[in-house]
Amino acid sequence: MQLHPAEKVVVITEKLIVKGVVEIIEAAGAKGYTIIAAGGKGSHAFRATSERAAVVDDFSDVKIEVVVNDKSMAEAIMTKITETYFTDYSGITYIEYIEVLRPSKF
Amino acid sequence: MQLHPAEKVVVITEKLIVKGVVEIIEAAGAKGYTIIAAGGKGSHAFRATSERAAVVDDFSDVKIEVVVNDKSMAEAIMTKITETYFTDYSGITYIEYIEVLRPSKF
Amino acid sequence: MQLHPAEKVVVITEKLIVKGVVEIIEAAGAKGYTIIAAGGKGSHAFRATSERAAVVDDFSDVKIEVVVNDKSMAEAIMTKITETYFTDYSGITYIEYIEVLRPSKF
Amino acid sequence: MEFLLDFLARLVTQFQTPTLGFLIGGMVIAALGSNLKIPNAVYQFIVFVLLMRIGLHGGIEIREADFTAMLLPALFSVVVGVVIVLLGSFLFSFLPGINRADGYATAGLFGAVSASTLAAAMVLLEEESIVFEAWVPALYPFMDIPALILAIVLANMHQHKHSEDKHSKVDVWGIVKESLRGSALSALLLGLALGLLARPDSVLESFYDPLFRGFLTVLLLVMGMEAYERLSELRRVAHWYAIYAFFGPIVHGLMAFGLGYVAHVLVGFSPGGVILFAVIAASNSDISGPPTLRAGIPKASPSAYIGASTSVGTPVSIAVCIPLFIALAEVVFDV
Amino acid sequence: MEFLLDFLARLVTQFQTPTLGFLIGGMVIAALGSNLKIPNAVYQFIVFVLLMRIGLHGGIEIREADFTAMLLPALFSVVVGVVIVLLGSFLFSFLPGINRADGYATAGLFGAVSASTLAAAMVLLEEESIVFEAWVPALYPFMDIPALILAIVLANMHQHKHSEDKHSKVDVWGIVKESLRGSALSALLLGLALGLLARPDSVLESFYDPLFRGFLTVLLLVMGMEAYERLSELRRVAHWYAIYAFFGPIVHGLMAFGLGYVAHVLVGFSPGGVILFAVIAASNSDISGPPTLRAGIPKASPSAYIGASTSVGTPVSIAVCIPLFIALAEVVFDV
Amino acid sequence: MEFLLDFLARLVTQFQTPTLGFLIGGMVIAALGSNLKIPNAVYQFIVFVLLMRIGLHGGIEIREADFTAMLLPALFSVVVGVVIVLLGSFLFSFLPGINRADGYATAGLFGAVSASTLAAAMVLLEEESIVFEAWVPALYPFMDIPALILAIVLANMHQHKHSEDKHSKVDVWGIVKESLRGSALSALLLGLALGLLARPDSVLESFYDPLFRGFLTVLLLVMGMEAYERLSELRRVAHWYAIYAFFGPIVHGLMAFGLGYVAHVLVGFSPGGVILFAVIAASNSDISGPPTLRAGIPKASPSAYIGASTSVGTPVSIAVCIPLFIALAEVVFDV
Ligand SMILES: Nc1ncnc2c1ncn2[C@@H]1O[C@H](COP(=O)(O)O)[C@@H](O)[C@H]1O
Ligand SMILES: Nc1ncnc2c1ncn2[C@@H]1O[C@H](COP(=O)(O)O)[C@@H](O)[C@H]1O
Ligand SMILES: Nc1ncnc2c1ncn2[C@@H]1O[C@H](COP(=O)(O)O)[C@@H](O)[C@H]1O
Ligand code: NA
Ligand code: NA
Ligand code: NA
Repeated sequence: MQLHPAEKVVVITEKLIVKGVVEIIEAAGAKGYTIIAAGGKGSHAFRATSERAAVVDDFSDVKIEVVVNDKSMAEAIMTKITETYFTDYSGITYIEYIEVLRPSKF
Repeated sequence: MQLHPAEKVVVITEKLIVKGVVEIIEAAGAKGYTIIAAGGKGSHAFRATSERAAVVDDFSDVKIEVVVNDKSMAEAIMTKITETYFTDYSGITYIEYIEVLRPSKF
Repeated sequence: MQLHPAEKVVVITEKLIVKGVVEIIEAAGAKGYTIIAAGGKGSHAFRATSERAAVVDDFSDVKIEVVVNDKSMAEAIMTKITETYFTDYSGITYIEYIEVLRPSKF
Repeated sequence: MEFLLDFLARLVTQFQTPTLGFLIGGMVIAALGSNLKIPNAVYQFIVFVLLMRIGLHGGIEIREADFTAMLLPALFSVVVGVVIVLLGSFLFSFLPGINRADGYATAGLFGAVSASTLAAAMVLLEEESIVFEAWVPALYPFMDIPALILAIVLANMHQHKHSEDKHSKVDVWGIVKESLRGSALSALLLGLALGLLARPDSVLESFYDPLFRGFLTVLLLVMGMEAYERLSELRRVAHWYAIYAFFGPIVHGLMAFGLGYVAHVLVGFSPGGVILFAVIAASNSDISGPPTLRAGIPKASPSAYIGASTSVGTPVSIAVCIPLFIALAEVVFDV
Repeated sequence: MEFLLDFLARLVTQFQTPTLGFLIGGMVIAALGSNLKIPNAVYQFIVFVLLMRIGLHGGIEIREADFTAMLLPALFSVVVGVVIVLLGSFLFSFLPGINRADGYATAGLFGAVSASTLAAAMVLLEEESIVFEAWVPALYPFMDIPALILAIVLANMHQHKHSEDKHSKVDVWGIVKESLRGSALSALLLGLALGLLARPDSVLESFYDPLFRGFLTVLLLVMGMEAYERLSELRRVAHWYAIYAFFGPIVHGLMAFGLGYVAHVLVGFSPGGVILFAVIAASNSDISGPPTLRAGIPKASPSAYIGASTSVGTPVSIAVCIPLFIALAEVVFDV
Repeated sequence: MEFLLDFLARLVTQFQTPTLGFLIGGMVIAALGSNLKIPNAVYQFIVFVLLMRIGLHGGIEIREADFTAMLLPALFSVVVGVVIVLLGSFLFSFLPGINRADGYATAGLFGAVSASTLAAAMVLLEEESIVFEAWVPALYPFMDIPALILAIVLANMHQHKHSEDKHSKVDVWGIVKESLRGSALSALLLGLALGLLARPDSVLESFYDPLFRGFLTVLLLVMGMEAYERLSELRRVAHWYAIYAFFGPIVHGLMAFGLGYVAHVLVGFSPGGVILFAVIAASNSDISGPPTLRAGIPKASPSAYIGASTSVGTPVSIAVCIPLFIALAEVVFDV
């Protein structure tokens, strides 16, 4: 099989806004995404991972990864999420260059 | 210390077949792997992360990462997993180019 | 918006030493980090993910990711962690090259 | 006529029992978009406690049970499991727009057994003070395993006929092992063994018994939420699955009721036992069956069989079949 | 004088009740750096069980309750929720160094209701054998939802005045829906509905009741640990939040106590009901409020409102307000 | 002779108690490859409840206890903890193929205490109606902490002798703090404090007591599964660890039994107390010890000490030592 270049957009943000972030991802035309529970620290407060009892559960982090094979779609997702959410909500986004096996899946 | 180029193979698939995927990874000669609980959506149904009660627990996603320093081994792992499982089971695989500190570990 | 090159340091190691690893990361000047629960296998024993009952809970893995935009800081973090911990504790570290939207955040 | 009235009255009362109330409550709040969630870790523990309690009770009873009394019901369990799968496979092979692998898997799931339905039936029988032999839940594996094996074997035979790869054989013993190793059967059998060999009576009474009913309400809440959430999956597949999932449990349960009646006449199987046996047959596997089928019939799409079972089959077997078979028993056995 | 002595005596006893003991214990071990942790999955289940129990009880009672008796307290609940938010918003708009959005969010959180504080008060009243109408906890949403809506509306109106974007409107119905869908209110309302429609009396007695007090101790332990851990966040924001969080609950509770007294005179609202009503007013939302406010007033910093509420507001409403209002009731009603 | 018969009879009965039944059941189903899993979140909560219950009970009793009666047993606890570590370290320094750091860590783990074994012994004594002073479990830290400190100090002294780095010193106070902060000791001490200062009697009776035995069965199931699963790790290290792990608990327990007898004669330490004291000594730490040792002796391989303790030490201390010491007490004290 043959490897094909593709992009992976990563978004790390508050669990609370996952729904909205996913909507942006789907609206941009991505064919899938993966969500992982996380915790962390950035410019805002420390967010615990979801293992430890948190009175306000929705404030832990999630990491969302989207593989696409169209760099402009990747950038569109990143820009849209940043503009919509990252003034008010905490979060970061970055892109990685990867290679996939079955490009038609993405 | 000196950085050395290496490859990271990522596989995101159903929890149910982790055992088989890991066997392929070990048979290919990789010296280690990391497993992370995940959820997500692709061409098949949405899979919840393993936090929310799921009557059928084995159907959430896992993300498996394997660092190797031999591109042909990386490709062999990806191809073998794709051929063995991805006709019937849901999943994606891709490769990232990374740099490691202690190359003999991989 | 414009993408800017940055580095992501990844450390996978025992939960037990997370505190020390995070201290190294913060001391090096990184502005944030993300922590994810993981399990895996390497040269030491197999470590279960934290989902399954483990009599000794602190011995599962965590994956820590740090985005920085200064390669020397990235290398300093990797070297320091390796020297401080990886003779006695199990763990791996590697670097990935990524692109971020708001470079001032890192 | 009287029977119908009785069944309807029972259905109405049933809708007021907490058992069904929580099931329906779960559906309703899921439909309303509630963010309430029962954590998966808790759900798994709940299932463990329910099955352990059922097992322990069964094991303690079997100690003094007359083994010969169990033989016929056990045999009938195998028969029912096998017949359900054959019937379902046959049906699906005629229906249009059905992937054959999906058909076998769905038939297998409906031949297999649901621990939650079983637990719900036990609570309802206890509430109605209808007694049953405590070993009846131990019939579970006798119906469950043959059904799963048969479905997988049939699916594989069918695939072999239509593929070049004539070499791989179905690993029957492997399927048996996987079934027994599943979390549900493991817990049930461990409980049986401990009930038989250890003396868990006091911990059963002080811990497992009081938690049983309460945990069941939580479990049914989860089942209700899942039933609603999986509807969307069910909608994407042929509507035959929904129809099969609605009528299947009733037909399977009536069939088993008939055989149970035979056992009643021949070896004195209790009326409560007959009802429970019919419910076991009516139930469709939720916890252990799906992974076994996913591994055994990978070509089948889980959306088809899980959607049908979770969204329609389980609600029907709990809300319709249990009161139906109790009403029927009243007519037949005059209890 | 006698009242003061009584309150102080009560405060001392209160510090010896397990309820408060676990709260303080949680703070102490967090301060000492303990690694003890209650898993989040368990915590969520505990909250579910507490609210389900409160709901079931309430629902069962409402069945035979006189609806007219509930009308006035329900109305007063809305009034109290609204007044608390108006008062708080007004105050914060005068205080220096306060971000307006943060002020509205904090006022909203203190107008909203805490299920844990409510549960603690119920246990303490039961321990003191002070009876109250079982539907009182059902006043929760009548205070909670208006407070949250009002805070969000005020914050948005304020922002609109100061921004060019005059288009977006506040989606009041959306906020109501989000509140009702939150895990806390969902569980409470589901419990109410099941208590009203199903017959959950036996499972309530065998499962939800016995777990209620025990789970509450664990919950308070978690609250205590969080109170300590969030102190650092509170320290980073203006100290006005801490002052407000200390006096707010007392003032809000006294205000509600007064209205409750009116209801006592007019419609015979019981003394225990008045106490509980005052505690509901004194409490500040911990589980459902924060996410609703985070979504509704995204400009507000959670550190400000969550820090104030978790680290100061909740401990004060449990440790000071509950004994205070009981002592007050003794004086006022001579119970 | 009579003693041997009694012990054997007791061993056989023991194998039929649920306590041991669940331990063995866990091993068996793990060996059979069962997929049953108890979620980690639930496991952690179970440990919390067990230790909280032990602590609360102890605290309540200490209120009216005669402190002088505790002095000698507390002193003996320190002595036993220290002697076990010295003995083990000495032994391992002679055995071939043993990494010195591993030897110190293993000795430390066997000097330290297991909460699960302690809980199992308490349940068995209660079942046999053998009374003991409720403060006996509070001896835990008096044995646990000195053992861990000593092992870490010895390991570090040894390493210093053989390395150039003569600067770093062992932070004894740091180790004490880490031990006390561990989740097991935190819960136990918090329980003690609350038992002493708050009045948790009613919640203890309605919640912690009924859950105690039930949760213990689940805990032992987990211990059994882990015991089997860690066998593979044990197999990879020198077999001396297995031999030490088998005989160590028996020898340590008998030693403590002797000292307990002295306390019996001198200050009237009860027979039940002596048994429990011996079991504490026989037990080896499972929850808190390993992380403390991992941090304190990083050069030691966890596979060695955890394998030995989990796969052999704990099963032996539960299945062999508890019945052995009860039988012994019958002979010695004629209970
Ligand atoms: N430099 C960084 N490296 C890795 N993760 C980060 C970094 N900065 C922020 N994060 C993650 O993004 C979340 C939100 O960041 P912030 O908006 O800066 O509070 C944090 O909780 C971290 O999980
Ligand atoms: N484009 C994508 N980006 C990120 N993750 C994906 C993507 N497509 C699929 N996945 C992940 O892979 C799993 C299986 O995908 P599929 O086989 O397409 O159903 C999904 O549940 C996702 O977790
Ligand atoms: N080659 C590898 N690829 C991915 N993860 C690895 C690899 N080697 C080790 N790891 C992870 O790092 C942890 C510690 O590794 P080790 O120090 O080799 O025991 C393991 O438990 C794995 O989670
Ligand atoms: Na069936
Ligand atoms: Na309030
Ligand atoms: Na010991």
